[in-house]
Amino acid sequence: MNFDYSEMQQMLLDSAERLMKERGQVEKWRERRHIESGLDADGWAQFAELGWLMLPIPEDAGGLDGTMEDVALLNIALGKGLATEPYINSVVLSAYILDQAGGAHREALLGGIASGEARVALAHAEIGDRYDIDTPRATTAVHDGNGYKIDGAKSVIFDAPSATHFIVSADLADAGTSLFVVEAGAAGLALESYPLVDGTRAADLRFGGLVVDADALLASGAQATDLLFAATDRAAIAAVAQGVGSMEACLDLCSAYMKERKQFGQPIGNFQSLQHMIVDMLVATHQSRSALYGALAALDGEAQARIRAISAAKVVMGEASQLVMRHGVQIHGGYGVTDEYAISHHYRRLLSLEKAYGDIEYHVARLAAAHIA
Amino acid sequence: MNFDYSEMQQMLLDSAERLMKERGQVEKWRERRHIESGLDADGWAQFAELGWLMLPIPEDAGGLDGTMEDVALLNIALGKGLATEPYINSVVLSAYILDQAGGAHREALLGGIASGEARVALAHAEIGDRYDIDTPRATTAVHDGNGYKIDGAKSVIFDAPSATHFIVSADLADAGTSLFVVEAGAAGLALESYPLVDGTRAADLRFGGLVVDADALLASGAQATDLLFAATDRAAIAAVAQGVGSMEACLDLCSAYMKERKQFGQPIGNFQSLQHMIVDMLVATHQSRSALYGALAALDGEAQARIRAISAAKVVMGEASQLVMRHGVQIHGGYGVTDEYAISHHYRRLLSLEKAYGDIEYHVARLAAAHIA
Amino acid sequence: MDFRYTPEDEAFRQEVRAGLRAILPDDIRERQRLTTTMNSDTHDQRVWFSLLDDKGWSVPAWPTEYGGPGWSAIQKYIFEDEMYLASAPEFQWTGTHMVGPVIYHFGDDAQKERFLPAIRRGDHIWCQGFSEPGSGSDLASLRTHAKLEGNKYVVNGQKIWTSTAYEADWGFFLVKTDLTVKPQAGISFLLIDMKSPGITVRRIPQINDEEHLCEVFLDNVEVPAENLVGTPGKGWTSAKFLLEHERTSSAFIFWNKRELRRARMIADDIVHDGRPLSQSPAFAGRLARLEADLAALEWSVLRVLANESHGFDASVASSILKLRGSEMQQATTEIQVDLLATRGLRAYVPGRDQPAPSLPDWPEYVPGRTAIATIMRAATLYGGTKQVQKNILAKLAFGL
Amino acid sequence: MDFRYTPEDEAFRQEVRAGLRAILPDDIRERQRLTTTMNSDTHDQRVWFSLLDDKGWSVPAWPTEYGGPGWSAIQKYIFEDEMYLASAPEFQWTGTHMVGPVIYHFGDDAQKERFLPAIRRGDHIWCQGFSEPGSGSDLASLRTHAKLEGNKYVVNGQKIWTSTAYEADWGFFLVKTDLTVKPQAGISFLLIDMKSPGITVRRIPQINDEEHLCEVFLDNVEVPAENLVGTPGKGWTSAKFLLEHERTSSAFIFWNKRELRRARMIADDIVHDGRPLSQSPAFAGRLARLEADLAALEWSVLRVLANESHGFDASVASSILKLRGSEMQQATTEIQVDLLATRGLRAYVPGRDQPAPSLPDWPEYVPGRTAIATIMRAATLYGGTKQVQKNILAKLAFGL
Repeated sequence: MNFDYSEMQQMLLDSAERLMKERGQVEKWRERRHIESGLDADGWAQFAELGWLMLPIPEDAGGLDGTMEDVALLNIALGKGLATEPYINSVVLSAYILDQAGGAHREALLGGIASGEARVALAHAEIGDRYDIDTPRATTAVHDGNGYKIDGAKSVIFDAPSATHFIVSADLADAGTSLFVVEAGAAGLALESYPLVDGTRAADLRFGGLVVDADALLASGAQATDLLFAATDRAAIAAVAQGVGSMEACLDLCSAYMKERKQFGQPIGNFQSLQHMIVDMLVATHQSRSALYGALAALDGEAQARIRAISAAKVVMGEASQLVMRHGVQIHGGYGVTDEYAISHHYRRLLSLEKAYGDIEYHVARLAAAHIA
Repeated sequence: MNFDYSEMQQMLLDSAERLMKERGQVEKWRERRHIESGLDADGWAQFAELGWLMLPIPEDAGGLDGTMEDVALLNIALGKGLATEPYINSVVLSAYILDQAGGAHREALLGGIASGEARVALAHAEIGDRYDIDTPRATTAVHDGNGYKIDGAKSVIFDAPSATHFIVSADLADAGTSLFVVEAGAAGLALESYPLVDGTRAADLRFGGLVVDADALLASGAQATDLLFAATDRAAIAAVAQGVGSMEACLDLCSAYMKERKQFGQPIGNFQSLQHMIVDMLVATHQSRSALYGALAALDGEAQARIRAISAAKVVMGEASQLVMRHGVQIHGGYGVTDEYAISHHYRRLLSLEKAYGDIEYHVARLAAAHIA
Repeated sequence: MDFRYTPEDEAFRQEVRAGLRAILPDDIRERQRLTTTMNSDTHDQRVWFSLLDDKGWSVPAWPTEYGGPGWSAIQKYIFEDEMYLASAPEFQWTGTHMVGPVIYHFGDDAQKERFLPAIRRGDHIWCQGFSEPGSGSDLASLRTHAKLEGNKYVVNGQKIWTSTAYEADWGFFLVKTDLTVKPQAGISFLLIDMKSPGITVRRIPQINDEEHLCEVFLDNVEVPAENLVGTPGKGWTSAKFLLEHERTSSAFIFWNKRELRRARMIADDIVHDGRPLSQSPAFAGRLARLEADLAALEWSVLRVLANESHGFDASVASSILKLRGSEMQQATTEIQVDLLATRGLRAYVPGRDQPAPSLPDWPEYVPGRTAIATIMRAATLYGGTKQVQKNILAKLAFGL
Repeated sequence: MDFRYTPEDEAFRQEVRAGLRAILPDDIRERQRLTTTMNSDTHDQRVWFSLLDDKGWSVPAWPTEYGGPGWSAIQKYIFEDEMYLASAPEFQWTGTHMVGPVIYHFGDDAQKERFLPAIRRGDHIWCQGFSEPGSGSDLASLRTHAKLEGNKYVVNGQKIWTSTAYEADWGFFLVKTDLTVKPQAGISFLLIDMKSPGITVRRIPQINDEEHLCEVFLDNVEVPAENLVGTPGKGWTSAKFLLEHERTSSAFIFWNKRELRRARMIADDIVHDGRPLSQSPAFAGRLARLEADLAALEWSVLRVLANESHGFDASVASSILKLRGSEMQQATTEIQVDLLATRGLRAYVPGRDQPAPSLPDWPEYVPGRTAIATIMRAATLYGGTKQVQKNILAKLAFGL
C-alpha cells in the first residue's frame, strides 16, 4: 500500500496547480461563466496541451493509459481551481463507455477526446428519473433501413451545449436499453440549453426521428447498463475528487479570511466558535479524501465491495461538502453570500458536485441495498 | 389562548417543587433506586397526600378531574426532581383506560389509584413488538366458565414489580384484542423483574392458565385499540413533560458547573465553545416545552392533528433529550460519567423517557404516516 | 392555561380569510405564489399596501391612533398566518415593522404626520442603513459621520447590506453625530431621502444571481436636521428598540410554514419508483422532522405573543426564535433543493419576467427554489450572526 | 499511489487468522464475544497475553530487540484487525502501548530488563496516573508531589480517572519532583508498585454501573528512586511521547468496525413488520451512513500508517483520528441501543458472571449494549476533551 505520488503524478499535479492557480482566480471565473456554451475554448486547448484530455484514454487510441488514481489527483486540482470544463463527462465517463464498447467509433472518438476536438456527453437521464440507470428508457430507437431512428427526450444533460457528440440511451425493441453515438449537429436533435448554478451548462434534448447509422450502436441490454453503471461510478469518483479539491480550497479561503477579518477589535480567527467550525470543515475534508482513496482501492475489486466503497465516498463527500460550504459562507459573514468572494463560487460548485452522479440520498440507498443484495 | 398558571396549578407546582427539591437530591435518588420493587412507599404516600394521585381522576371516582395541562405541569416538576415513581403508567395511562372503559372495576380501581392503594400497569407489549398498539396479540384469552382464561407472555412491562393490578391485552376469539384487569398476585401469573437504567423497574410477565371473572373484561376490538392509542398518547405527553423537566434541571446543573469548575486558570464557562453548547441545550429544551404545549392544545381535537402534534412533541423532546444529555455529560468532563453527579442520572432518565411510549423513530414514522392516511 | 384558539379567534380567522380573498388581485397573488426571489415584487407591494390600507389592515401592529386596527397579539398572529396562506405579497418590513414604530415611539409630531401615513399606504419603500464594511456584527464601531452645519447634517460614509436601497424612497441610518464620546453614545438615528444628491447606490451581485443587497455611499449628503428622530446621540436607543420591538418576527414562522407547505407540495408532486417522494422513507422522515421542529417553533412564537409569565424570560425566548427561525428557513428550503435533484441545479436569473420552463418536467415550482435556498445562508448572518446570537444568549440566560 | 493490499499482505492475513484461531481458547473467545463491559476480563487478558507471547505476537509494535515481531505498519494493522475479528480479548493498552514504549525509549537497561518482559507476557497489569481532580484537560497544573529523600521518592497527592487501578500491579505516574520551576518543567515520570503502603484506591461508581475508573490516593508512598524513568523533571517529554507515539490507536478503528458489525448483526436479528430492522429504511440508512463514515476513518488510519508524504501533516491527521474515532465509538454503540428499543433500557450489573436473560426475546447480545454505549460518552472526554482537541487542531492546522 502506497500513498505517495509517482513522478508522473507529481508532474501532473504541478502543472495542474500552476494552471489552476492562474485560471482559478475568482474574477476570471466570473467572466468565464458567461461563455454561452459553458466552454472556454482556450482553457480546453490548454487542458489538451498539458495531456490531461488523453490521461485515461488507452494508449492504442492515442492516450496515456493513466489510472483512476491519476484521474482523481488531476480532478482534485480541477476542483481546487473551480474548473467547470466537461472533463468528467467527456474524458472520464464517456471515454470509458466508448473504450469498453469498442466498435467503429472507438478509435476516432477517443482520439478526438484526447486531442480536445471531441467532447462527448452522456444523454441518459429522462423526465421522471432520479439517477436511474437501469430503468427502461422512454426514448425509443427502431430499426430504420441500415440504421436506427431515435425519438424521445432527455432531461438535464450536463455539458450538452459544448458537446460535439452524445452517447444516447434508448429502448431498442427486443434489445432493451441501448447506447448510440449521436453527433451534436444531427438533424432531428434539438437542444434547449441553460446555465446551472455552478456556471456550467446543461440542456434538455429532444429527438424527433433522428437517424443514425448501424455502427452508431455501442451496446445493448445488460452490456449497456453494466457500462452505464461502471462509467457512472468512475464519474462519481471524479466528482468526489473535485469535491475534495474544492473543499481544500475552502479551507484555505476561510483560514486566510479568519486571520484578516477583524470584529470586536480582533481577528475573528481568535474566536473559539469559528476555530471549531473550521476544524469541523478540516475533519470533513480530510475524511472525504480518505474515502476517495477507499473508492479507488475498490474500483477493480468485487462488485458489492466496489459499490459500497464508491457510494460511501460519495456520501462522505456529499455530507462533507454541505458542512464545508455552509460553514465556509458563515465564516465569511455577509461577504460569503456575494458573488464577489470565491467562497460563494465553491458553494455553488459543491452544491452541484453533491447532486451530480447520484446525490446523498441516492448513494445512501445504494449502499444500504448493497447489503441486502 | 393563555399560557399562565391557574391558582390551582400554581399551588400544585409549588408543592411539587418543594417536595422534588428535597427528594431530588442525587444522594437520595441513589439510595431510592435500590428499593427492590422500584417504589419508595413513603414517597408514594406523599404523592397521595398532596393529591397528585387523584389529579386526573374524575370527580365521581374520588378524583380532582384535573386537565392534561395540570398533569403536564406536575410531570415537568417530577422530571426535574428525577421522580421515578409509576405516575405515568398508573395515574395517567391506566386510569384513563379504566375511566373510559367503565364497568365493574372502574370506581374501586380509580378510587384505589387516587388514594395510593392501587397501582395499575399496562401489560400490552409482547415479544417482537416495537411500540405496536393494534397488531394482534399472541397472548390469548378464552371463555372459561363465567370468566376467561389467559395464556401468554408480556415483555418489558414498565413498573410491573410495584403494580397491584395490570391491564392485560389478549386476543379473545371473535372479539380481537381485549383488555382485562388482572390482580398482581393472581394464580397463573409469574413475573421476572429487573431494574432499568433509570432506576425504575420492569418485568416480563407470563400467564399460564390465569383465570379472571367475566367483569375483568374492559373492552374489546376497536374500542380496546382506540383506548390503547388514546391512553398511550396521554402517557407520551406526560413523558414529554418529564423530559422537559429533566432537561430544565440539566440546564441548571450545567450552568452552575460551568461557573464553578476551573481549567486553564478560569471558569470553564468563559469558553465560547461551552457557552454555545449550553445555548444549544437551552434552545432544544425551550422548543420541547413549546412542542408540549402544542400537543396539549391538540389533545382533544381532530384525530390526525392530535397524532401529528403528539408525535411532533415526542420527536422534538426525544431529539432534544439526546442533545441535552450528551452535551450535559460533556460539559461535566469526567465527572459527568460518574454515578456521583446528578447529570448522569438525568442522562439515564432521559434515555429512558426517549424510549418510553414510542421512541424517535416510531414517532417520526407515525407523524409521516399521518400525512399519507 | 388554555392553549386552544377561542371561537372568537376562529371567527376572526374566517373574517380575515374572506377579506383577503376579496381584495387580493389575482395577478399579484400568482406572482407571489410563484415567486423566484426572496423579496416580493416592489410594485406589487405598493399596490397591495394601498388595498390593505383601504381596509385598515396595512399596519396590524401599530397603535390605533396611527392607523392600526387594534387587534390582539393572537389576532395579529392569525392575520399574518392568513396573509401567507393567501399568497399575499410579503410586508416590506423596513417601513411597517422597523422605522414606523421608531417614528411613532421616538419621533416628533411633524415626523409622525409626514412619514406614518405614507408608510401605512405603501407610498414609501424604506431601506435600513446600519451595517458598515468594517462593522458587521459589531455595530458599535460605526464610522459614517453626520456633521451638523446650521439646520442640516452633512453626511459622509458608507453603508453595506442595505437591502432594496436601489429602489427605496427613504432610508433610516445610524450615523455618528458626536465623535468625542464613547462609541455607542454618539450615534443618532437619521432619516434620509434616497434621492438626495451625494448618495450612490451599488447593487451587490449575490450568490443567487439576485442583486438585492446594496452598498450605499454617502458623499456630503445634506439632510435637514428635522430628519433626526429622537434625541441626538441616542440613536442607539432607537436602534435597540427597533431590533427588540418585534419579538417574534425573526422566527419567520409564517414564511417557514409556507416553505414547508411548498416542500410537501413538491414532494407530493414528484413521483419516483411509483410513489410520490413524500412517501419515500428518506424524504417522509425529513419532512416529519421539519414539521415537528416547526410545530415547536410556532408554539415558541405563541408563548412570546401571549406573554407567558411564569419563569419565562421574553428576551431569551425571542433570541431563541431568531436562532431557530433562521435555521428553519435554511432547512425548509434545503429540502426543496434536495427534492429537485439535478433539476435544482438550473440557474434562473430571478425576476418578474422569468420565462416559464418549456418541457413537462419543469413544473412552475422549480424556478427560484435553489436561488432562495442559497441566499437563505444569509439568514444566520444578518441581524447578528448565529455565533453572536449564541454569545448573547449565553449571557442573557446564564450570565456567562 | 497504490491502495490495494499486496498478495504478501493477504498471505500474512491468512497466516494470522489461522494462528489466532489455533491458540485462542474457546471460553475466552466467548466471553469476549459476549462482553458486557468496556474492558476485557483481566484474567483472560493475562492468559491471552502469555499465549500470544508464546507465538511472539504479544507486542506487535515493539522493536524486535524487545520482543516485537518486526512487522510492517500494514502488517500490524492486519494483525489487529484479525484480533478483533477473532474476538480475542483486547490489549491492555497501558502496558503494551503506553508505558512499554516509554521504558524502551527513555528507560535505563535495568528498567528495560525488569519491566518489558513482564509486560510482554501479560504478567503485569498497568494503570496510568496522569489526571488529577483539579486538572482534567489541563495537565500542566498537576499537584501530586514526589520528594527525593535519599534513594527513594516520597509521594503525596491524588490521581483520578485511573482506569483499572484497583486490580493493577503497577502504575506509571506523572508527579512533580521540582516545585521551584515553571509548571511543566518540574514533572517526572515515576513507576509505582500499586501494592506499596500508602496507596488507597477508590473505585468510582460510573454512569453504566461499572466501577472501572478509580481515584488513587498517595499518602507518603515510598518509591525507589530507580523507578524514575528518564531524566528527572523531563516527565513531560515522556508523557508527550506516550500520548503521541500511537498515532492511530485513538481512531479505535478495529473496535469501531467490530461495533458496527455488531450493530448490523443486531439489526439483522430483530424482525419487525415482517422484515429485519436492517431493511427498515430508517435503520438501513443510519447503518449505511455509519459504514461510509467508518470507511473514511479506516482510510484515514491507513494514510497515517503508510506515512503518506505529500502535503500531509501526520500530527493533524492523527488528531483527526482521535476526534472522529471517539465520535464513531459513540455513534456505533448508540445505534445498538436504538435498535433494542425498550429492551435496551434493562440494566445489567456488568461482570463475568452475568446471568443470561431467560425469555426468548432476550438474545445474548442484549446485555452490555447500553452500558457500553453509555460509558462511551467518556470517549470524547479522556485524553483531552473534544473541545480541547479542536483547539489543538485549529492551532496545528491553521495557526489559529
